[in-house]
Amino acid sequence: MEGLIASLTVFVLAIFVGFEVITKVPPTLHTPLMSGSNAISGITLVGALLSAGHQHSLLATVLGFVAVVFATVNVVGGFLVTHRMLGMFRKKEDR
Amino acid sequence: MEGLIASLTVFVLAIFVGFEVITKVPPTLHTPLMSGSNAISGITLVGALLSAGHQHSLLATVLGFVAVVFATVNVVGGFLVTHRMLGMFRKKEDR
Amino acid sequence: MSGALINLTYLAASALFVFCLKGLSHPRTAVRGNLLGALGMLLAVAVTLLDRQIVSFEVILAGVLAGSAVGAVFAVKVPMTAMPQMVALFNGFGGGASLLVAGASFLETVSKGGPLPAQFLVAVAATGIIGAVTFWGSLVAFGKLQGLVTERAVVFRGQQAVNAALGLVSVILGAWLVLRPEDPAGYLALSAVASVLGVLLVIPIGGADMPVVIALLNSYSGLAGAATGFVLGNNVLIIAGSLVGASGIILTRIMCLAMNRSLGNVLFGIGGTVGTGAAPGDEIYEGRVKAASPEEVAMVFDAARRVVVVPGYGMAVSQAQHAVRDLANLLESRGVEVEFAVHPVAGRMPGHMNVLLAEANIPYDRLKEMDEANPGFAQTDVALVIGANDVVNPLARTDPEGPIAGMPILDVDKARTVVVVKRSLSPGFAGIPNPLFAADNTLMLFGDGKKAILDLVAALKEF
Amino acid sequence: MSGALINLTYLAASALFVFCLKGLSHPRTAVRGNLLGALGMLLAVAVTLLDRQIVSFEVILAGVLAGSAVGAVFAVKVPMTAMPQMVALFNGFGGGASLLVAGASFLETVSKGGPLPAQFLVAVAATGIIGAVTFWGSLVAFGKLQGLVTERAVVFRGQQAVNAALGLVSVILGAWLVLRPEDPAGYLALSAVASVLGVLLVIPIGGADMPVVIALLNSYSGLAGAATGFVLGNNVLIIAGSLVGASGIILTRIMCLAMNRSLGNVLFGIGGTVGTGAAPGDEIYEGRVKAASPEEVAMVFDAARRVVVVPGYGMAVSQAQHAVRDLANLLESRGVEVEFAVHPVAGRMPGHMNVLLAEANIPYDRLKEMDEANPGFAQTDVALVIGANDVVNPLARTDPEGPIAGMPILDVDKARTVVVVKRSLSPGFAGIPNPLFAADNTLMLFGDGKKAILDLVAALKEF
Ligand SMILES: NC(=O)c1ccc[n+]([C@@H]2O[C@H](COP(=O)([O-])OP(=O)(O)OC[C@H]3O[C@@H](n4cnc5c(N)ncnc54)[C@H](OP(=O)(O)O)[C@@H]3O)[C@@H](O)[C@H]2O)c1
Ligand SMILES: NC(=O)c1ccc[n+]([C@@H]2O[C@H](COP(=O)([O-])OP(=O)(O)OC[C@H]3O[C@@H](n4cnc5c(N)ncnc54)[C@H](OP(=O)(O)O)[C@@H]3O)[C@@H](O)[C@H]2O)c1
Repeated sequence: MEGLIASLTVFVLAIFVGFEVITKVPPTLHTPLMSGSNAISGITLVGALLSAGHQHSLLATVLGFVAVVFATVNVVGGFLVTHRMLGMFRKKEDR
Repeated sequence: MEGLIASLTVFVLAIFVGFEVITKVPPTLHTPLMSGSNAISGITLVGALLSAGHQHSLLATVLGFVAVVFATVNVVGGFLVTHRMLGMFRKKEDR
Repeated sequence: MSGALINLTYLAASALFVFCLKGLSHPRTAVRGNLLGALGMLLAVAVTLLDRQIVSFEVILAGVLAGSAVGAVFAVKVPMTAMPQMVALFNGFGGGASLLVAGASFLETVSKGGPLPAQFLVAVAATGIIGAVTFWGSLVAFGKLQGLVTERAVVFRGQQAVNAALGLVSVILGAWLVLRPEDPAGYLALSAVASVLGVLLVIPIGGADMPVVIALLNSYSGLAGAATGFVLGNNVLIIAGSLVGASGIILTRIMCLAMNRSLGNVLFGIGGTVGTGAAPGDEIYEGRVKAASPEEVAMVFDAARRVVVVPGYGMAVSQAQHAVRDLANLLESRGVEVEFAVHPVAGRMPGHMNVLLAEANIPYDRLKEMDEANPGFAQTDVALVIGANDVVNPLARTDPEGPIAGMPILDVDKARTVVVVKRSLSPGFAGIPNPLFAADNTLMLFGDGKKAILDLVAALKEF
Repeated sequence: MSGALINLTYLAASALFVFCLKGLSHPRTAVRGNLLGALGMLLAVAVTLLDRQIVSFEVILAGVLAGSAVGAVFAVKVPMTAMPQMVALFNGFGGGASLLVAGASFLETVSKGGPLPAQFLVAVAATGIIGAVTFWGSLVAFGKLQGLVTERAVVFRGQQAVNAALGLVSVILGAWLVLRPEDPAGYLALSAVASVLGVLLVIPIGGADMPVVIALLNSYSGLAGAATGFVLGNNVLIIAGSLVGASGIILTRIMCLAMNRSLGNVLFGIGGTVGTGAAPGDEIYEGRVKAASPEEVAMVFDAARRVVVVPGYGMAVSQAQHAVRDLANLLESRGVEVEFAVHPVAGRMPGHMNVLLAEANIPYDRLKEMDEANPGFAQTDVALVIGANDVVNPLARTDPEGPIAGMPILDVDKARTVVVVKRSLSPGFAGIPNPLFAADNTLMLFGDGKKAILDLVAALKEF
């Protein structure tokens, strides 16, 4: 129960941070925001690793492997594609 | 050690929230911000209560009592004075 | 590696995620922000791997390598115009990972006969449901945006009742899983039902409304991550999950506000339904539409002193952004003031047009948001609408019953002359006719977006 | 009451503090925000009291009642012009509470022979030092602002060396306390040394720089609260403490930026030092200053179409805000456009002028910030400077060596006519002459701020 409330505290604070920070993102950057935050949602990879890391039955190993592949595609693809997009944004002077 | 890092996590998040929220306060409201956040700093009152609440030697009781008085002055005075100030801010239409 | 060090690293990763999103508040800091986010992820993953020096380490490594390769290829190969479907696809992978993680750890624990606390089981059920819905929903969204599945809203009688029933069944199966965890088949059943639900939830939604769905699914997957964090007592999962959850919800809200539609309206395919059955608008267009040749349009441009370009979905389809850039440069070299006005929901994703124009090397400070651009149209000689339709449809102001009633639009009709580039008189996503095309001061330049602009540039060079 | 419920309540209180500060981002929501903050505090205190149903409950209750009464009287009685010293005083009480709390729990534990973990001792030492410095520093700040102690910077040779030595001694005493906690005298010694340090740290700082000190001390007391939270493992202390800490640091930064001075410069009394020894500026004023009567000034106002009022510390001293409001209303009733331009460090506290003008019922949307107001001075007929000096001193732009070099100022000298209301030609806080008073387009209206404005109103009514 103590642990739950500690988690809840972190959750509430993180939601506050999220709302404050994200409402500041300008419309110009909404596509990168979408792909970037999608990449961050790949944090489930850590969950995947934590559970794939135990001793395993074959089925669980296979599931774990596929989960890791999926999550990594999400993370690596997400950050890379965001990077590619952001690299294109230029100010007048840079031309 | 675990507890320390949990506290640190809360601290880091709260600092983020604080910076994001407070940088949005306009100069018009800087005086109320100062007195309001000063009132919040009176949260030490809770610390005071938590430590004044144990079985006590006379000295500790006296110290605890004075601490509670001081902290309450800070809290009650701070919020009241802020309220008084804020009550004066009016938009054009309200006149 | 000590537990404290690991948790400190997770904390650092969480802080990096916050800095990542903070960086995205300005194009100047955005690249660095994104790199910080990637660094945070690298830290979190690396420390988790180090922490788990175990048998299946090779399996994990193989998985990470394979995933990185696939992700990198996708990310480098995808054209900018296909960004919406790419995000949908990645989002689907994320959901799939959640589904599998929950499954793997559940099966593992059951087969070993380990303890199954209720908290763990609730999280497994929740993660399974959200993961399956996200996975299949995102795949359908991908299919619609990529043109593999029909873009139209697929609506059938009683659809909402079916969805409600499926949702209820998933919840019941979840409860069953918590009460009778011994039987692994429960998880399979739950995944199957949630998968069907995921598909059915998304098919009634029209192609252009996909970004709302993706943002929402993304927010769900963030919340699923946070839920996992509650179960594992892992703060980085909670924090990153909440950040993603907040981002998805905010984006959803922004889009709905920009269309003046409620979330329910989007999700139940109501906008799409209206679209399917709307009138072709012949009586509005009849005899009033003035088609012009590139040469005629070039003449208008030749006399202009201030031009505002309004891009829309058609610019993305025809990949006309580079041609538009050339046109803008040509006009500027002749002393014309050129500005770009971007509607918040132009295209098929929030910020879609901004990315395309950035790709064409148009500096971001030249792009004006709606509120900034609208007062300027009255002083504009030519408004060039390229592939936009709904976002410049004056019916939003005048017809209080229509599907886009009350949606804030770009007031191009206030400009002296409006030039509209599109292939036909067919409607945009909302499926309604556009009186702008029949206005006195409008010239239609029919043709594929890119080709039409190139013709225009060529004609303009003749002058 | 269960621990979980208590912690949930603490979480709710923390969230309420965040909403409190969020509310302060707009005057419309600020009152509600402040009430939410007070509610949060009430919750936190009430739940703590309920949790501790013990012998000294009556003592606690008595303390809370006494404190509330004193606080309420102060808060209701204080005039708005005395707000800076009020905040300083309250801040001092907060610091005193921290000092006493740490002492009480330390003495208690020692006298009982309870366990003294290092973590606890470190926090006691840190809280004790910060608490004592905050208490005494705030009291000196209060004295200076209230005029009980000289406003001037009190500087003596080797002051910084003495302060450094005292700081070092406090830290050593703190370390000793951690290593040899058996002897309660250690805490007394530590408090005594830190108290002297608190006094000495603040006396070299000039009266007008007090807000920086108060903001900084406030931020320290927040951080001390957070430190206490680390020791007690109490999240509401950590969160509230961090919020206060962040607020103090941000305010400090804003003030320093608005004066173009470094924090070190403020804290070591350098600005004050220069002030004490600066030249009277006779050669600048000689023969060039034009004093005017209220009637002459009224004539100028009678011909004006646009007037900008620039208030400063002198308006607070003379309590002229209501008179200024009457003047503004009179001018407006004659069709003159009246605007107020507020410099970020005008007065003796950030936002000081805004509160005073709000007290006089001037709507907040009539007050312009510096960046907004400056472009308007070129189109202004009369700039009325009332009791402001440094914040309108053009030397900030022209003299790269002076104490206010590079400080952003209000460009009143760009107005067609400048009317300056003050009692004499004596300098403002920075202690330097002001060439504005000798400018060709400046008229001086000498006299106490309130009286001068009332005379002006009377004269204007004659027209
Ligand atoms: N962006 C978002 O985040 C988002 C989110 C939710 C909903 N939406 C919805 O999406 C719509 C976006 O509006 P919009 O004005 O950008 O697009 P639109 O209203 O969907 O219209 C696009 C127009 O582009 C034309 N077009 C298509 N291919 C073309 C080509 N190759 N060359 C030239 N023209 C071509 C089409 O006309 P022809 O067929 O005659 O060529 C069509 O009328 C709105 O209804 C909005 O509510 C967007
Ligand atoms: N606000 C903040 O947060 C803050 C923070 C740190 C530092 N400061 C410093 O405080 C100063 C504030 O500038 P300021 O322009 O507001 O004030 P100032 O430069 O200190 O000048 C105030 C002027 O008011 C006049 N005055 C005093 N009593 C008066 C009365 N009864 N009637 C009429 N005039 C009266 C004085 O001239 P006479 O004696 O001739 O009447 C004096 O020149 C700046 O130097 C700033 O850097 C402010």
